[in-house]
Amino acid sequence: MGLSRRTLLTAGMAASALPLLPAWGQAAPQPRTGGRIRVAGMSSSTADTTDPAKGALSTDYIRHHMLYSGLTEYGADLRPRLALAEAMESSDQITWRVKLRDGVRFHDGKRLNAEDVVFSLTRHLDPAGGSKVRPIASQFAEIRATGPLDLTITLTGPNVDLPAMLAQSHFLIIAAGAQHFSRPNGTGPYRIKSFVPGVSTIVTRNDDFWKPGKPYLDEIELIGIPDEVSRVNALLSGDVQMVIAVNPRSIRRIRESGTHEMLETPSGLYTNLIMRVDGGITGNPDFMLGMKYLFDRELVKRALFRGSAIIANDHPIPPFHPFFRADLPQRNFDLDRAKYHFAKAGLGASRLPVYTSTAAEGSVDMGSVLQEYGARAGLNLAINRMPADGYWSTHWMKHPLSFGNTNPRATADLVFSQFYKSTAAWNETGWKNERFDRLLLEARATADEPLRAQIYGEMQEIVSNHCGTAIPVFINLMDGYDKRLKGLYPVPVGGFMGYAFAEHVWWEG
Amino acid sequence: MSAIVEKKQAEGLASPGWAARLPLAGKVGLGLVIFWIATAIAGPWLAPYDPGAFAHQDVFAGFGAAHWLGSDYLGRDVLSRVLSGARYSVGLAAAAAIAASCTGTGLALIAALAPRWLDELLSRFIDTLISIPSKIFALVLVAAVGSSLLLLFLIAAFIYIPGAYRIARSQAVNLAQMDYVQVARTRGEKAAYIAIREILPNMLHPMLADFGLRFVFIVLLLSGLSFLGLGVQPPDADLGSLVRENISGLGEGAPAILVPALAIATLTVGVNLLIDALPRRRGSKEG
Amino acid sequence: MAAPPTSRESGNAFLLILLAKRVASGLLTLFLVSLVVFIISGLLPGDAAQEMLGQSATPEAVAALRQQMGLDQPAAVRFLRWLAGLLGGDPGFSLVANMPVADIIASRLPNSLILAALSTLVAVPLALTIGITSAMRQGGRLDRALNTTTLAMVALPEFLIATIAVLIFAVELRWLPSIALVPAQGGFLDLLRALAMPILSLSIIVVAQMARMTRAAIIAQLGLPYVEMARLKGVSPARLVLVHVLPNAIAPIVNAMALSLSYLLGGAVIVETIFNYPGLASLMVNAVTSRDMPLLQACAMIFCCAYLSLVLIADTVAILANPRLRNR
Amino acid sequence: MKPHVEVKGLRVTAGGKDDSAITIVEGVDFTIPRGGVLALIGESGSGKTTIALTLMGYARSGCRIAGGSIRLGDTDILGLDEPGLAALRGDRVAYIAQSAAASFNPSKRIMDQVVEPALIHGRMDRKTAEAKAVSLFKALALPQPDSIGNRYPHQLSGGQLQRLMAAMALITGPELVILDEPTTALDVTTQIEVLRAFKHAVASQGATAIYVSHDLAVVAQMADQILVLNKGRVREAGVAAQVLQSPTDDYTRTLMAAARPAPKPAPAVPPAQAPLLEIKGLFAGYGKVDNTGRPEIPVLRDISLSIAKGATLGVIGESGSGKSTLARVVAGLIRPASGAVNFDGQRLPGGLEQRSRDQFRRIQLVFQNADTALNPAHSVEEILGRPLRFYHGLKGAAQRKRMAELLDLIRLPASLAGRACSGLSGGQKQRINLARALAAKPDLILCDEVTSALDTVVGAAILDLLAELRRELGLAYMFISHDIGTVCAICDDIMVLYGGTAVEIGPRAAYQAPPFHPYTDLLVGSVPELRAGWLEEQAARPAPPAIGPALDGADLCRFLPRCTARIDGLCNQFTPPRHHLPGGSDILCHHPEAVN
Repeated sequence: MGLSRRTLLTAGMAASALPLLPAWGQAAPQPRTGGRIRVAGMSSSTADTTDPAKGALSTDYIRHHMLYSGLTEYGADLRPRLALAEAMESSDQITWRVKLRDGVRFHDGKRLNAEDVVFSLTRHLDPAGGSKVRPIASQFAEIRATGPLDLTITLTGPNVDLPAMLAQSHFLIIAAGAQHFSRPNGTGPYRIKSFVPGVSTIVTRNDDFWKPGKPYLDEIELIGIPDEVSRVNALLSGDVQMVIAVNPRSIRRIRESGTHEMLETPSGLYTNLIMRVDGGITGNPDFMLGMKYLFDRELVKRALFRGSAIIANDHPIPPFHPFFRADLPQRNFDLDRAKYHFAKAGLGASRLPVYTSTAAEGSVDMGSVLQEYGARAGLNLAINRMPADGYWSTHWMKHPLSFGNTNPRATADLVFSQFYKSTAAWNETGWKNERFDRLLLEARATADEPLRAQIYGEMQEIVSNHCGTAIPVFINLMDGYDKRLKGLYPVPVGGFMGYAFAEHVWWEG
Repeated sequence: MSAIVEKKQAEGLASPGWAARLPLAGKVGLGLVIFWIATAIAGPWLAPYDPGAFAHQDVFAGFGAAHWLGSDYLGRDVLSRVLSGARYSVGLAAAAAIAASCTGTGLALIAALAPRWLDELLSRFIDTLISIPSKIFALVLVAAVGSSLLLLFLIAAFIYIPGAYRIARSQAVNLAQMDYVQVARTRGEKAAYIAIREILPNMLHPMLADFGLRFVFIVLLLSGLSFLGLGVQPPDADLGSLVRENISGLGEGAPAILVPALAIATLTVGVNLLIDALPRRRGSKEG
Repeated sequence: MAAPPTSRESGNAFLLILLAKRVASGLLTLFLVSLVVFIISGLLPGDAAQEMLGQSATPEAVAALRQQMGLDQPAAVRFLRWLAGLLGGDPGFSLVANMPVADIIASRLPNSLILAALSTLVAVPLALTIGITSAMRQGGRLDRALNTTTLAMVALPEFLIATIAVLIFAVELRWLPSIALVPAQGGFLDLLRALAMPILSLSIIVVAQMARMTRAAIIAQLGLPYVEMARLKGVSPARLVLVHVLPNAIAPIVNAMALSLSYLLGGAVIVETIFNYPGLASLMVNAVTSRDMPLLQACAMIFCCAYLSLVLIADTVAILANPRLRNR
Repeated sequence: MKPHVEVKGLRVTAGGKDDSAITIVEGVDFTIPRGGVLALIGESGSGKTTIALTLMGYARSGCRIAGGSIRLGDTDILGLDEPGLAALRGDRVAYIAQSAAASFNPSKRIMDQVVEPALIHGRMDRKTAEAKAVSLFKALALPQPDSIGNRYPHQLSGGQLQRLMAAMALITGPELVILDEPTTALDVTTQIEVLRAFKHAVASQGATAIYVSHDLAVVAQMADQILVLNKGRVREAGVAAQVLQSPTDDYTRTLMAAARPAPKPAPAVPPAQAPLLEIKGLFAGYGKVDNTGRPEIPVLRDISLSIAKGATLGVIGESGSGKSTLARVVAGLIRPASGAVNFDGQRLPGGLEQRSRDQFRRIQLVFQNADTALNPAHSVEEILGRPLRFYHGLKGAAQRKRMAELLDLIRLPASLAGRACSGLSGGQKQRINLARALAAKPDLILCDEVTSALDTVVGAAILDLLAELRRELGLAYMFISHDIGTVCAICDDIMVLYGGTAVEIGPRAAYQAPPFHPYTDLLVGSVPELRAGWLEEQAARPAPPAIGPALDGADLCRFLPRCTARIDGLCNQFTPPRHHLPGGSDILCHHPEAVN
């Protein structure tokens, strides 16, 4: 069983484009049950939540994947697999029929039914609900239960990527009518034991989890260690068994320890320079190109990320992505061309402020790189490092030149429609490209793989050449872990196996 | 016997060659201070590389011929960065410390001579400021108004005014009771004259000693701010930020972190050794 | 002017009056603090709603959330409402964590207090010993050595000190945990072990200043006639300092300690961050970044109270140590 | 039999071991037989205290005993190591410091401090020690000997503390007692008691004693041998009587002369002059003022006086009598609670704020202690220059010229102008202090104990200076002092303050012979005379006669509790009236014909 014939078919193609990675289930030796581990996420604050809709930070996603399951989930190949949904199919990509797995139970023993799913999905539409994915959820025209285990999701327009979209942690399924989440009640692999916002989350094995034999661990404690150095030290001193978001500069130490390893996940995560079209000279196409040529991508990869990154081509689709356009010529560091374009743009000696922040990973140093080479190209940049605190609300996209940071999106459609569609809330550069917008809708409507690949290919070209976004590299996600922790493999949507490691790993110690 | 002691004191700072009479510790301190001031001024010109330049292929390189103090976490030249970073730790911190001490002293003098209610009000307000944790205060301020050099200076100064005020006030209140102040009052002097000519000169030394510690604290605050992701704007960095940004090199004992740390230590210790050794000027005692 | 000798009662009365005065002016200070905090936090960009939605903040979503959080009312109204609540003994409701501020505080305050208390237990005796020793050896080698070391210690960034400690004791020797995981249950010793390094780091930070103050205070006394008199009675150096000088030097010492110790609560941000210790300081930083005003206010209040009461204790000790004031 | 204490070729230096060290005591030899009392006499800087301390093997910081030998009994003191000395100090040799108030630990109970020597030297256990202490308290005629030990220093008077210190010194039964100016800080009326107590106590212990003092009269009562010191060298040594009656050394003679200042001829004051300063019914003090114009804590009660242009009024009284407060009220530092202060016919505003610069100029206040009255941060030039500029707008050359004149006026070399005053000697400072007042060209100078902090010789010189200035400039003084001798020497009229009331006021002549007010009588009778045996002659004063309870509320005689002439039913019932005595003075007493 799997996805319905047509979509299953679509899912079959282009599997060749995958990095050589095992899919779950095939994970090598026999898992063993039992054991307790402690893992460290990147953040912890009183804003920590057990409400999937409000998940804001990676630590939240991890927590939610421990407690809840979704209709679908991601595999190593970035393609959606069925989870709570037993079948999910659509002929027109607008009306989707979903059949739920039978006999799934919530932690409180209640049986999963269509009502739960309807509730879980529709609540994102309430403006006051504080849902993080309301913009995406706005595609839901209607969600209706058609039987105890059957429902239909009607979209406002065609979207072939709905299954992938629903695999995000925000759309994880909660029990109908759940209001406050002090005692979270999900169908996930682990039950809550204790949850103290900003301190720790402890979960214990859910014995009647719907995946046979899983999960393996007795107990997991999830804590947040915001300070990277402390995080790595905690790993090396054996206080935690796995840490997320390791700084590339710490890899050497971790490997040298002999007892620890790195889980390196190539991903679509990127930090980009944003040039606003309405920012005066930054709106000038030549200026944009000049900046793009000014990026010494090799240096950024080497110096900033110690090689743990993939050179990008100023568009948001990473090379390992099924729809990556390989024949698009790679743009490289070229001071002369930069100068040429700047000259054409009529660049003055005036000082251009660039807004960076630790909030956008690596942006401060990228800024320094640009400033350094800019000086040689007669470009006078001033780096403004803003406090991470309040950066997104006050600086991001608000200045002619600022840095943004975009987390991996599961599908080309998600990243394009959220950041590049002219009407998108976070159309960072504020550009407007009719052709691009039209192609976006076309791609959604077509289920035909090669055609979609072609469409997305053209969109990548348009962004790379005409959009004011300079994307030097895709940053690999680096997790450090104790070698006794088994069953890990990269899932490109996020660290910790796309945040969903909990149900897959086991402990041999 | 106290006659000689007094003589020494009387000459004090005024006479030339006081440096020569400093105790060894004082000389060492003076040396360090001069060295760092010189570095702060000449540093940017002495720097072999542009502090922002990615001059080295490898990061956290050790001591070497091309790069005496190795390279930092981005492969930039540590020597150059320290040389140009000194400016901020010395200049900014000193300026802020001076501003704090002066303002604090000024307020203290006002409080000491002003009517009770004003004194009370001032003291309450100062208490208010002290009781808000300085780093968090700084965090809020920076978050609220951004972080330019001027602003860092203002914030640092602002945060350390209360401390200076407390010390200065206790000093001023005692001095205000001295006979010579009474004499000045019966001469019909205005409060301003009394504050500046009669009281102030006699609080100088304690305030200097206090200034030394304040300076240390401000250097610390700057590095603390850099820990919270604030502080001097890149690619420049004050010594504290240098330590911070290279902290991950600590495991491998990279010069990139050892050198700035050492720099901070020598700078702050130097300042205080010097101040501790400065000749005091007291009223003479009975023999 | 010789104070007329009077009974002990009037002394206590004097103490009580002082206490009363202090409490009164303390309340004033508290109000000022809340006002200051409110004003500067008003300058902060964005608000709780915006921060909650973060990157995904679309105007109408923010507006809706604001409305739901009651952030749409004018600032003054919110402040007064909060103040009224506080007077009613209710520190308010955290918009972000959406639980009562009191509960959040209750979960963190004990941690901070424990850490501060233990650090005090380490730091104060240490500071006294250092201060007294160098005062007795005034100008000597040992004195200078101690002086320089304490200075250097206070000069080094605390995150450096803490990190070095972690590398040595946790990563290399594996003696102590690198992060302070407060054991839910388990005895005092486990607690000590968990907190050993935060305590160490914090103590190092505060010891220097207290030691310097102690030294200064004692040296100031050593010049006085009664000390010479004691010497001429044949009193031993140790007895001289401990029995004769210390009681008279205690006032400035405790005062300096009050200031340093108030740092142990609010100043511990960095130490708390590095050792991932759930204390109040990091909570307050949190409140700032998430724009959680009620929480921010509550933290500020607590730190202010702590500071005020420490100073009050210091003054009380000073009074008790000085018979002149004690039975005034 | 060999002497009990033997000092040979004693040499003490200051400032380092090398030749940069300067000698402060040189070649001092003396011996004391067991039980004898040797007096060390000299001015400050004469090294008398330094010598005394060497007998405990002690040299103050910065100094060291560089040579000579000191023998106590069979012990070579300079041969002892630190523990050895510690064992000696407070046990075999005891020290009684000049200022008991400062020499007691303010934060410890008297008893703990008194018995401490006995305990740390393991002489006796605490119980016996305390018993011994109490018996000593009795012997030293201390009030409530059984409970006084529980008091703290600040709760006791100077005289009591001085005696308690003696108890502390004697508790171990030391063989040598060193008394370092033990009565200098006391009022004369108390001094006599203390001297008596000391003499008796020391004698009864059969201890040898060294008595350090600058006051020959006092020494005359205590010592049987005298050593006159000057600049660290012995000027004259000998039996007390001989040194006092026929001094061979002229330095000794100057000391003797200075000890009893001769009356200074007063300039002929033109009669019936309108008073310069006139005070009527003045009340002053602290705390809030009630409707009758009395402050909560009154310091001055119903004071009335007047000083004519060029005249001098002496104000005498013991510490706490309010004499300094009087000066401060006139200077404007303390607001009067009620009563009028008129200056040159017009009323003086109470506070500083309302006074005109000219009023400030015409009244100048000179403090007792030049060390605290001169700002250590200023040079002589700055100190004198300020009033010149401030009052007379003198700058540059004119200022320098005037400054030279001033320095000349106070008999100091003009070269001093550049010096910082912390470098000057006590006498020089006091002259600068005076010059600063003169710089204002005042009409009235308020002199608050200007000679008390100085050595007798220096003090005498200052007195001469004041008298001369008065003649030359026609100044008027309000001269405040505790020493009746000094006051008589310079003043035309004298007011005796007791407890804030003027118990007697009259012309100088009236104080030459009785009748006096009972307190004046006590005061005059307490000044020791410069001859041995005077102390013995003064029969211990009888205890005041028993009287009934004082009528509270009534404004009774302040001297009542100490008065030996008090009359039951009168003094403790009614406010004392003012009488005019034939001698010419007015007294505040119930006795129509006061005591003699």
